[in-house]
Amino acid sequence: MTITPAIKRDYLSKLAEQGKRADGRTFNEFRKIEIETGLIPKAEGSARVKIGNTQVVAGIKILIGTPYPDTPESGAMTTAAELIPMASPDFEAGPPRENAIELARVVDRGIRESKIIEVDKLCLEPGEAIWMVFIDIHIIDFDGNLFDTSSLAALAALHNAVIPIERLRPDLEKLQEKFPSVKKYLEEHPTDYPLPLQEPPISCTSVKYNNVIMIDPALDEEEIAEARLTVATDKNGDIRAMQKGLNGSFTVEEIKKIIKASIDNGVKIREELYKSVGK
Amino acid sequence: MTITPAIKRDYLSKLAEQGKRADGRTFNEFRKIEIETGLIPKAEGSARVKIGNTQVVAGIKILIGTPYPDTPESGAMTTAAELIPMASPDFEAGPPRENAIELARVVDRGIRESKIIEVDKLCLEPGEAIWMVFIDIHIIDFDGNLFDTSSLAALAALHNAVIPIERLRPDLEKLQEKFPSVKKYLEEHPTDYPLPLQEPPISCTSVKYNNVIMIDPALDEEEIAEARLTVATDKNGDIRAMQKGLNGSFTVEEIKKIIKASIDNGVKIREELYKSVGK
Amino acid sequence: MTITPAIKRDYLSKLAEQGKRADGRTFNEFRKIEIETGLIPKAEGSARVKIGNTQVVAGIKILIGTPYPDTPESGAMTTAAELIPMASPDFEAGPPRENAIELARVVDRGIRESKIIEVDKLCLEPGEAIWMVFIDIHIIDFDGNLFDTSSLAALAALHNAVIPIERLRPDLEKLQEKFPSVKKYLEEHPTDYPLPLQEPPISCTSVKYNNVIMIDPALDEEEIAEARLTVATDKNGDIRAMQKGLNGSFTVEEIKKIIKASIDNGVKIREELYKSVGK
Amino acid sequence: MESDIKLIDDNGKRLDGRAPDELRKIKIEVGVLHRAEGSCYLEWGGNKVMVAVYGPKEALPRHTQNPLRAIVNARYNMAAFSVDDRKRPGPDRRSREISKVISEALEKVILLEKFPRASIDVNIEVLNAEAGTRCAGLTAAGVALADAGIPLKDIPVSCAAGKIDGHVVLDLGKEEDNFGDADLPIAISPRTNEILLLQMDGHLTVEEFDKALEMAINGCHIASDIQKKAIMDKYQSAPEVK
Amino acid sequence: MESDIKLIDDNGKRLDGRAPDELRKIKIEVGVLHRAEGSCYLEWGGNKVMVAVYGPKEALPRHTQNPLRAIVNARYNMAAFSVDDRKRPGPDRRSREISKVISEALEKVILLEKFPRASIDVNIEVLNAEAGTRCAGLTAAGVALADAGIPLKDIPVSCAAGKIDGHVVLDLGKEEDNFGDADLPIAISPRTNEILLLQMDGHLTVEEFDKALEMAINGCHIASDIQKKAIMDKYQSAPEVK
Amino acid sequence: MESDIKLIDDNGKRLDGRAPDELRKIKIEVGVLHRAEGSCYLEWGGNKVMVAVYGPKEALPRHTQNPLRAIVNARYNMAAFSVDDRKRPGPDRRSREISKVISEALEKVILLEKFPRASIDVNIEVLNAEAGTRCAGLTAAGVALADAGIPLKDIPVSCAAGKIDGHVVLDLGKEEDNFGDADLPIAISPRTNEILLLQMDGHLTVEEFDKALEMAINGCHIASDIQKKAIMDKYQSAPEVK
Repeated sequence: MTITPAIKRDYLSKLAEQGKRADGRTFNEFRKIEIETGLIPKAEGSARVKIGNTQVVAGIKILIGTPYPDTPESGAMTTAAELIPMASPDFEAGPPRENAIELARVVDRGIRESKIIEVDKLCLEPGEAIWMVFIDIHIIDFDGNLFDTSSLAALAALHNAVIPIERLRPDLEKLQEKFPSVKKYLEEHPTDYPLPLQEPPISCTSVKYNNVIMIDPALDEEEIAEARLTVATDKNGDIRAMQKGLNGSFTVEEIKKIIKASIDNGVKIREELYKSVGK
Repeated sequence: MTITPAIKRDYLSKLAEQGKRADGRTFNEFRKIEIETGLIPKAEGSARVKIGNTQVVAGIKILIGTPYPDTPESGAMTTAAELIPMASPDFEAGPPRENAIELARVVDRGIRESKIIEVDKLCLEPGEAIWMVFIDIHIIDFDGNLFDTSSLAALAALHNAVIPIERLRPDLEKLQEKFPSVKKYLEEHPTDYPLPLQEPPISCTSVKYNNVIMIDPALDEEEIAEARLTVATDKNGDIRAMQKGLNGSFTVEEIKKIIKASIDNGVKIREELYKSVGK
Repeated sequence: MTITPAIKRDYLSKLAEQGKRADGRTFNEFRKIEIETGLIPKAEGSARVKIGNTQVVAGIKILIGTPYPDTPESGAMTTAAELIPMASPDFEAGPPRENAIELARVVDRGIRESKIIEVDKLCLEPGEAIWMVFIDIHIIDFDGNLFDTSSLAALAALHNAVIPIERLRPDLEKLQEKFPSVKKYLEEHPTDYPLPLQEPPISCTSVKYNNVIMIDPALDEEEIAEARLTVATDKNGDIRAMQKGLNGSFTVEEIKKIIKASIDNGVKIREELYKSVGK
Repeated sequence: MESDIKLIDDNGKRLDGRAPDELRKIKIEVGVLHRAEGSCYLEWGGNKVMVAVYGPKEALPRHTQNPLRAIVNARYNMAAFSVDDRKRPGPDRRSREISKVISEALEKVILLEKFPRASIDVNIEVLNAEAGTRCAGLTAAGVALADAGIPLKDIPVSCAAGKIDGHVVLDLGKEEDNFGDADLPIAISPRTNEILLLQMDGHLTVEEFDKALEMAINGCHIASDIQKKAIMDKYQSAPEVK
Repeated sequence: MESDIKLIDDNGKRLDGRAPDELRKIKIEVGVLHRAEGSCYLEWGGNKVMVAVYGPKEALPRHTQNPLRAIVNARYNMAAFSVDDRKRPGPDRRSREISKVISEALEKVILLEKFPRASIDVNIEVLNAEAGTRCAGLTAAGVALADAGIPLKDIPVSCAAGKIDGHVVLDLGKEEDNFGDADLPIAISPRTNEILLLQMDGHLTVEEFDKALEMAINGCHIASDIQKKAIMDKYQSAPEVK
Repeated sequence: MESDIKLIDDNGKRLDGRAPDELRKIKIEVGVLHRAEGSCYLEWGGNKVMVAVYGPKEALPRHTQNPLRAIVNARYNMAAFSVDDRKRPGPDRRSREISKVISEALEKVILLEKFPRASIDVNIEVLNAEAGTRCAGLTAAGVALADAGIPLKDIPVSCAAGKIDGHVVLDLGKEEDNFGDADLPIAISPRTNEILLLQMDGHLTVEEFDKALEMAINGCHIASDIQKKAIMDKYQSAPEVK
């Protein structure tokens, strides 16, 4: 358990009282965002996202699988996130800890509950064969705000992803011998095509310390934060997911303020996302 | 490794020399037994059993499964017991330790080897579909004698259990399309009916310290015990299972004495069991 | 982490300077090898091999299984090695550590890559049923050179192994109802017959310390070794597998010298292997 | 999952007859376990949860100790038989996330600084599950902490609001949870209305969110009254302190 | 599992020709391993077991230490190839239960108080299994402990009785175990006849149990004589002490 | 797996147009991560690997410490998306073996005695895999160690040779690896040509082995020059030391 040095806390708190942050940003300002897509040829989709110095690589693998019994006509998706020791001296190898589990679940829910992936278009043969989408998030450099960096990387990789008709043609051709619907599917989809997606919500995370609230915390800020709130908002400014963290509290007014800032920044980040994927 | 306070050992040993126990019982006397059934609506059968302050909740889930290859016409059963940290400051979360494993295996054998569940009546379609009975034992308050409390809770929950025709009707109707025998089964069993059971043996545990033997040890007595013997006996007074524990020993005479006490108490406990399940 | 006593290192180094080893062997000489086969009736093949005081029991189980999707007409093989606490006070119970994993993988590759087991002759019905060969290596006494002892034990057990037609006749007869090719197979193979094998390479391990190189290290020698090289060579003197270990280095000349010694000893060990299996 | 089920009728009544801002029935028993230092059995609609509190005691393993304050180890666990399909015993990713957010929420109201290097263990067992188990568990944990005599700034309490068929309603039931549009579980410190836990899944406009948050806070206060009554009943009926 | 197999014929002979109170053949070799401090290879009918003893040594991890006495860590393990269907390597619930009851049985006869904070490790490997492996393993462990020079009050020994086709018999074989009515493995301290281990599965009347227990104790004494002879043979044939 | 694929044409050209003794293209970037003490991004043909170095720092858990020197913990890991079929996250037997042989190779060139009880952690992440990832990873690790300022006797470097269609060639590509006859990855200390890592699978005559080993050493030297240039480029372009 790390004890945050009192001196760092004092310094950042004093700055905050003056309305400032250590890296010169305003409270409502994100760090610089860089998005690169398609860097992993073996993946069906991939993206490298930097928010400040935090850096995440997300890769999408799309495989043929069998549907869950309770959703026989629906594709499936899974999200995994690893806090690998590469990214920080504080991350240990081994099975995922609470922090990694919360991260993966929040990113997963952000994509699953807002139905970004059109899973109803990922059925090959009801009850028998579907497309399974695996989102793997690799954190390689950690300087705070993993929630937003990881979820943006996942979105960018999804937008970069194609259904791998070419790579899996032998398997699909074997399937079409058994299932006429796959034969029809292959005629309609003769080659790779983009993974069908809906408009994505954008996730923005804020933290609070000494009664000041600031968005996109850098690691130093995160370490002294008392409470954290992640808000995902969509194109219409509606709320699509929220997750509060840490052992501090928020007032109702603070939450409303954070929602406002999340909607504002969400608009800009959505533009960067679309630009990066050529939309 | 806990070192039992010498003072407690001395006190209980002195009492024992005078033929007494700390809670006023005789050596051959169980603590008060309470049995409540049907408390868990989600479970197919359930029971809460208290022996003194020791409290166990057992739940039965009954699902459709596929038979083991070597018993294609037989249902299946599984017993799991968890020593969860709720019940005692000495129980740790995590994979089951030796004590929990021994407990689950002894309860399981007590039910399996004495053939209480009529598994030959739990086949839906030979080699294809059977009823699987899951017995889960949740220890929520620990004051000694888990073996008897857990096995009595399992028995009470089994006697409370029904085959869940209603809940699984959609699955059964899908099955009957494939297997005519399931169609016939559904005609014969139009609704939930009691899990078919044989007469159960009753498990009674005794411990020995300072050459005194006493039944149904409370936690204090268990902690200073040198040897433990569990004996399950049936309605006819026959022996159906035994398990010796701890690093002390018994003489042949002591074992015979324990068997006698187990048969005597078994009669009374069986009455309480039947009363609680309305038999 | 064990610190090798300086005194032992000094003693063995001084001996080595004089061209000697503690047990009187020359640098190019193996310890005495003993091979006993067929000692485990339950196994399809078995062998106990001693090299000096190091002792290994290998057992082969051969079962019916389903082929991997990418090799539908090929049998399968798996090698597992356990460094069980029986063999040494330094081996711990629990999941395999790096040393056990390297050992199992090197033995497995030695058999798999040199195609000793003729897996193409182990298909019962393409895509449906094959013979699966399990090689389990039990190290029971550890005095150095596990690589060579284990791989020799695996080879001897394989040469002792039969396809268990008799034991699995009921399963095979059930299979032949579904697959005509199994019927034909059973006519051609009415009873147990030897597992089909190719000529095996023989593995020889050398170590280096104080710039001296010696083959078949005893435990004392292994503990002070700086670098290790295992070379598997076949009947023609060709190289079939190599694995360097430990954090020292070899020169090109040293490697060539070790290859030469491995070929020479391989010839003798192959003779012992054949003699033990009655070839 | 979508469905044709109508979750709210023309009179504004829900499937189980409740009004939009009506809680399910809550029943609380305090001090029900012998071994635990504090305990609570709580029924909330069809949910049945048991909570046992142990501590403060030395946090183990040692590397989890905080030299300045106690830590809270909440352990949310669903019994294998608490759901329709048997749940595999042991923690899964869902239960570990819930354990984490409940631990964080409880830490805010406990006077942690009084017990450096200690842990306070809060064992939450869900015996029967019927939508809203994390709210039920956290509410029961608040009572069990009080029963254990752990010094608290306030007794934390939890409740959810949500959206069904386009209406904002309080405390979603099973079908409402499965077929509704949004779920917003929160926990508060009732004395200050500070928000200790907040999660949201689904789709809410900002206005709907504001309404749902207000409704959930109201629900928390109703549950808080039931908590306090249960604690008082125990200590009034018991002339001597345990 | 039930079967039409007749396990005992009209002359009271069993499938392998034994009389009801006759043991399978037992063969014991002492001190067969180089590295272990004590070792024993034992064949009992078709069972083949190897036992290695290490210790007393400091018990690790430290929290397992008992400041007043040594602990015994028996580890019963079946080789993957020791049974018809390959067994997955590593401990399972059955082997962990057997390890526990064997550890407890051995602790009774060792002078544990001589070695506070120590552990004595007893590694039991079943190489070929044919009914009765826990008795074979415990009997071999007794010999290996003596070979290791561990101070013992007595050399423990184990044997089973059981019931087949309604008859009480000694030392069940494979088919007798599979198709019999009851199995009663025990271990004793032969000097005092104290019972160190006892398990029973199946169905016995009280009278049958009494008879089976007596028969199993007799079997233990026969095995005990073979143990002692094997130990004596080793030390007589070896002029110098190891 | 065997195939009719012709891996080398009549002009001695390989599938991707390379000559027998020609390396794939190597690209190295130094110091690409913010948090790590040293880092390297390396592309080798289609392989893309990232390496981060942390340390020397106290080795944990404590029982891994060596009182006389530092230990190297290389951790080779393939990203789930780095291969055609998704790889399950986490270490498997293959990655643990590779981590071991890379750790051993790196230990030889580091001045370990300067840092008793310490560990030097070398995290190797394979982002895109295309035959030869262990050579790519070890070569990148050498650069990252230098970037971290770890005192080195030499910058280790790695390369493979192999046999395809009966010809000894350098640096096998994907199809050459799948359908070739032998693969011989090595690592060397380029200053002395000492061999730090060597593995071989397949079938080589002694003469072929000698030729392949020589070719692989030559390949190492080519890669070594690219390593050194990348390191120099970084420190020349950066006027101030990190």
